[in-house]
Amino acid sequence: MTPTEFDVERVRKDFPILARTVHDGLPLVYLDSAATSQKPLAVLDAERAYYEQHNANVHRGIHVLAEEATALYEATRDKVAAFIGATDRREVVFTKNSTEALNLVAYAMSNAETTGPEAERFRIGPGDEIVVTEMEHHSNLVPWQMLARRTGATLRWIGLTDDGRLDLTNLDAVITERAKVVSMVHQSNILGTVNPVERIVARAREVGALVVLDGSQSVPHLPVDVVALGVDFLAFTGHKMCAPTGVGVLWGRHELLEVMPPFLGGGEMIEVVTMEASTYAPPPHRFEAGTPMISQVVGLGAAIDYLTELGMPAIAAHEHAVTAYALDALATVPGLRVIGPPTAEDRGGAISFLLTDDAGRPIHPHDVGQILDERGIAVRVGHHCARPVCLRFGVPATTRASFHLYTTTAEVDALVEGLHEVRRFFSR
Amino acid sequence: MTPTEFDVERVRKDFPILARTVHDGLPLVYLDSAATSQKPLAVLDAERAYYEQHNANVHRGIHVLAEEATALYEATRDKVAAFIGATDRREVVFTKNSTEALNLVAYAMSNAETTGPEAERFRIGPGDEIVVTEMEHHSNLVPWQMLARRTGATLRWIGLTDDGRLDLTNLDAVITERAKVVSMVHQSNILGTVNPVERIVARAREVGALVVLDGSQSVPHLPVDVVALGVDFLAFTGHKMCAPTGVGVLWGRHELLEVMPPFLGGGEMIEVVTMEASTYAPPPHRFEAGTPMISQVVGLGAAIDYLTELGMPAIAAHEHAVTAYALDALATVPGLRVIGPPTAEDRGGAISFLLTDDAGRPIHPHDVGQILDERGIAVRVGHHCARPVCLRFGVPATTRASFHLYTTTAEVDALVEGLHEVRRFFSR
Amino acid sequence: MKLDSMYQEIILDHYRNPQHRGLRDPFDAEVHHVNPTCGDEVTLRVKVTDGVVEDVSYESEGCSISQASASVMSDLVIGKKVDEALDLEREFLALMQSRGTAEGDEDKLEDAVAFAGVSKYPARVKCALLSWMAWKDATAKAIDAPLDLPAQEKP
Amino acid sequence: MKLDSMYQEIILDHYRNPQHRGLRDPFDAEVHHVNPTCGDEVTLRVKVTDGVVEDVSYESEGCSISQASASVMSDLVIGKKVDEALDLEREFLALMQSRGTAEGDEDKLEDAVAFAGVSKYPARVKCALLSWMAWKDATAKAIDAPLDLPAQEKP
Ligand SMILES: Cc1ncc(COP(=O)(O)O)c(C=O)c1O
Ligand SMILES: Cc1ncc(COP(=O)(O)O)c(C=O)c1O
Repeated sequence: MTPTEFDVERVRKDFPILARTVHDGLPLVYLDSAATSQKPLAVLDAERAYYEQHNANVHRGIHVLAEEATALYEATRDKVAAFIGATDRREVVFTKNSTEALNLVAYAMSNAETTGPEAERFRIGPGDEIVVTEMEHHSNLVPWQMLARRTGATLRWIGLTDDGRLDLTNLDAVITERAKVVSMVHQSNILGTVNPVERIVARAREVGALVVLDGSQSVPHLPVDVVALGVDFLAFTGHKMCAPTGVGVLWGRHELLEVMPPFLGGGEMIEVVTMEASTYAPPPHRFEAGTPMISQVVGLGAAIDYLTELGMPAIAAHEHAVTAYALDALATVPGLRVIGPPTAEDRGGAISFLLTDDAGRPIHPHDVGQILDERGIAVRVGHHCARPVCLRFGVPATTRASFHLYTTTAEVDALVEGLHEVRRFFSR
Repeated sequence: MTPTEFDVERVRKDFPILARTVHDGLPLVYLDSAATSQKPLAVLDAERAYYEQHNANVHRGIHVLAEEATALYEATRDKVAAFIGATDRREVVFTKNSTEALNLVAYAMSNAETTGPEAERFRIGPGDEIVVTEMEHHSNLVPWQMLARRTGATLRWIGLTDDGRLDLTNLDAVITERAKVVSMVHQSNILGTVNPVERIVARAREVGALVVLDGSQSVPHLPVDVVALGVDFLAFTGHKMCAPTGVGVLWGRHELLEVMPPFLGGGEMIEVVTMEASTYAPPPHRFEAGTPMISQVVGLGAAIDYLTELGMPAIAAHEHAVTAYALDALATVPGLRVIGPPTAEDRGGAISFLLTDDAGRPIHPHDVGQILDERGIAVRVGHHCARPVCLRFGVPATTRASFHLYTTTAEVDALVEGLHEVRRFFSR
Repeated sequence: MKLDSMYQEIILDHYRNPQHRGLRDPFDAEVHHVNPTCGDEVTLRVKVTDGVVEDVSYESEGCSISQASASVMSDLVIGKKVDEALDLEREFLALMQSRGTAEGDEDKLEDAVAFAGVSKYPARVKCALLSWMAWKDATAKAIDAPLDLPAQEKP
Repeated sequence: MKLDSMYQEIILDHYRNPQHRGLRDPFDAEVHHVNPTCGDEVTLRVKVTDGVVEDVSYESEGCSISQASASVMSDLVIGKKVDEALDLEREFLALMQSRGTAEGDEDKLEDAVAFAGVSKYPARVKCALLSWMAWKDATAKAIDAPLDLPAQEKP
């Protein structure tokens, strides 16, 4: 399907918030989808129908509502599996967001020390290494720093090139035989870079390390197939893919989940409980302690239906076209410097940049964002939860415009016009 | 306010699901509120308005939507604080449910080992003791079993009397100088018992142990005041108090949260991040990693407004009256035995019971629940995530009817009639 | 009453007069299975001799459906060749997953066809399957060969 | 443009020509403060002699508002008695929390009244306050007395 077959104006009608105005009548230009996406009516309706018709706690009831709620909740597990090419529904674990999914794996690894021999693959200690990249979101960096601290393992990382790609020149020296786990972002939320997962997976396989992929920014935008990618775990988050806030997913290979130690303890994740000791349920329930995010999971199912109907390849093509258009358009703004890949190849629709005024003095991203907001244009400013990237590029912060299936080239034009105004304002 | 001033029929109109029928036209008799409560329109509307008007990621944006979303999200923090009598909004931490809140404290305690000296109060190891009770929900038992396993500490517990109350006769022998933390349920979800928190707190204070209160079943039903209770932490869960699924609260004293090690690592909970190490934000943000459950927190705010408007004392009085009525009514069913306090004093509206047929043969709770469901009556059967209670009373499972602000005595009558039918069916 | 389709007379009979209940010697393998969502438990022993299920005995705790199913199952598989018994297990599993659309082959499943009505109640299907899964697991251990438990746990 | 109320000429002047920038010796206390939500940072030094704020100097990274505020703040407090300076801090905090309803007392706050417009932008209030909080913290350390930072962090 070519981008032209994708009718963005029809898509926009599905998103009620896009019709709202801000600052006394200005149309909203929402270019902050990498922070969170907007939600189509189908998702809002699914959640509402759940509460008005079927709400009950899941799994533990035999009455009508409990059975209906359980069926709805579990149906999303099938939808998620199909959406990411997983072959086994038991591989899909629901979490509250990506952050919890990534912490889940990190804590399971330190819990392996006090688990039986079956958890051997997850054990980690002094002398072992954890590998991440310099472009990780804090949610895929801090959990591993904390794991290193808990276990005495060492954190290492793959650096970046000047145009915001992974520097793979010394990959074999970074991922060594001591690596127990490699965790990396699929698509960077600050640079937009789409990483060559297969290269890293190949090296990780050579040394027997587990591979965790942070798909928070890829699953919402690209067709993602866990089998083709060859990773062991994939984390992603509902709110960036048109689903409600408060729901995320950890996908993991069943043979790994089967022997992975639990993380949160509580109801639902157990098999037999006595005061003295407990045994744990098989996956996925072992990793879903407590009452889950039921309506949010139902909403995630509706979001997946929605995205699937439009077609992820079509969505990706549309976003690719908007991204290419935006990179060209931004290049016409004097004093603008993109931080990240300068072209649309292997990059997604999150574009970070810096801006100077006529005199070449930097305009701080906060000030850029403020002026744009005054025009109804929503962008994000700051370090985007990826401060090491800012350090790497020697900048305190960036302005980031990010796109999704409902973004139009007219919105990109509005951004460019807004940036000219920003420069005028601060060149006074 | 007396129960008669509480207009339950008017309240029921606020809950769309209560108007639905099941099994081809039978009115729904929902007696499973201890599993999860139903939601009033005000909560559904608040969530929907959030998504249709204000949806954006919180805290990190300067555009209109981000500011509106942040204001809505943070407004609930004030509402929660006021609702539970907390004096400092920074003491309110949002989690996905009670289970996460309880695990948060347990993991913070094991993380204290690899944190600075300020976390001394949370450190725990071999020789130290963790005290719970025999009536804990698995979500307040398994996290402590896991903590004991991680740290080498010992788990101890307060036993139960035959009528389902805490056996405090040897309290001083159970909570000793070795106790670092005491975690207990306020109102039992299986027995209905409301526990004498002050007795336990007094003893815990003597030995310098932290006190965690599981308010999952009390905060939705009783006026709860953290200052009056004198505990250190309180966990509760939105979905049982008319709020959406996927949101819970950990309240903790500020001077403790200030020195408590973090749990989940990621975006939002940090101060300064480099690849080598990170510092953490002050509470509450230190404990809210990743994109929070934004719309669910907004929904929780609406639920608190709703409950506050009706008045928690009035709600408690209504439920107390229904509970007393139900205990009397159930006593008229031959072969029915209540597991838990036989009178409504210091007990809430969750009533567990066993049933036998005419010949005195036990009717398994699953079979009881199935027949009731056929009549449109939703009760819960099983061990109610409190298997040690079943073991204590030598029963495999119970049938549990549980009430909330919208429960009527007519529904209790329907239950009793249903139980007669169950006995007829199985006495064939 | 619609529930009569689930609570067949034959099921209540087996529930009240369970066959082969009480753990017996000798046995080759013993397993303990739990339905964590409802707490039903079964401890089950199997003796296999020359490819034949020579004995099955059990102790269990649970509702009428799970109790009756254990009784019917043991009655059915004792004396059968392991292969035949596994065939029955597959047949019974299919019946349970039919959501009320299948009737079951009475010539093969005998009393177990009475459980056809249970398949309309998703929450109770696990009750009916508990002892079958335990038997299969124990048999796998007894003959020391892996037998797949249902790969895709369905809600 | 509505934003002119925030981006007063005087703020842009201080932003472009910051006063007291660059860390100076001697000093009694140095602190490093961060606004974690936006990444603004300031390292700030204070010298207090005989109850008087003798010197304030800083290095900082941030937007026009936070930069200008650091400049205005140092200008204002240097040479004041600690008590007077703390009064100013309270006054400025109240102005910033006024959500656009207060104008500020120009006789006391001098250039700092220019920040009145910022109080209408909740996300930017923290920018304006960052250096003030750092100064207060450093001063508390310098005089070795606890000074309450705002107890109730407001969104
Ligand atoms: C007493 C008690 N504690 C803890 C929980 C756990 O709550 P949640 O499942 O929402 O985490 C529940 C309810 O399930 C409960 O009743
Ligand atoms: C690349 C990446 N990883 C992880 C996250 C964390 O996702 P969440 O905040 O939903 O947990 C985000 C978004 O915030 C992200 O962009």
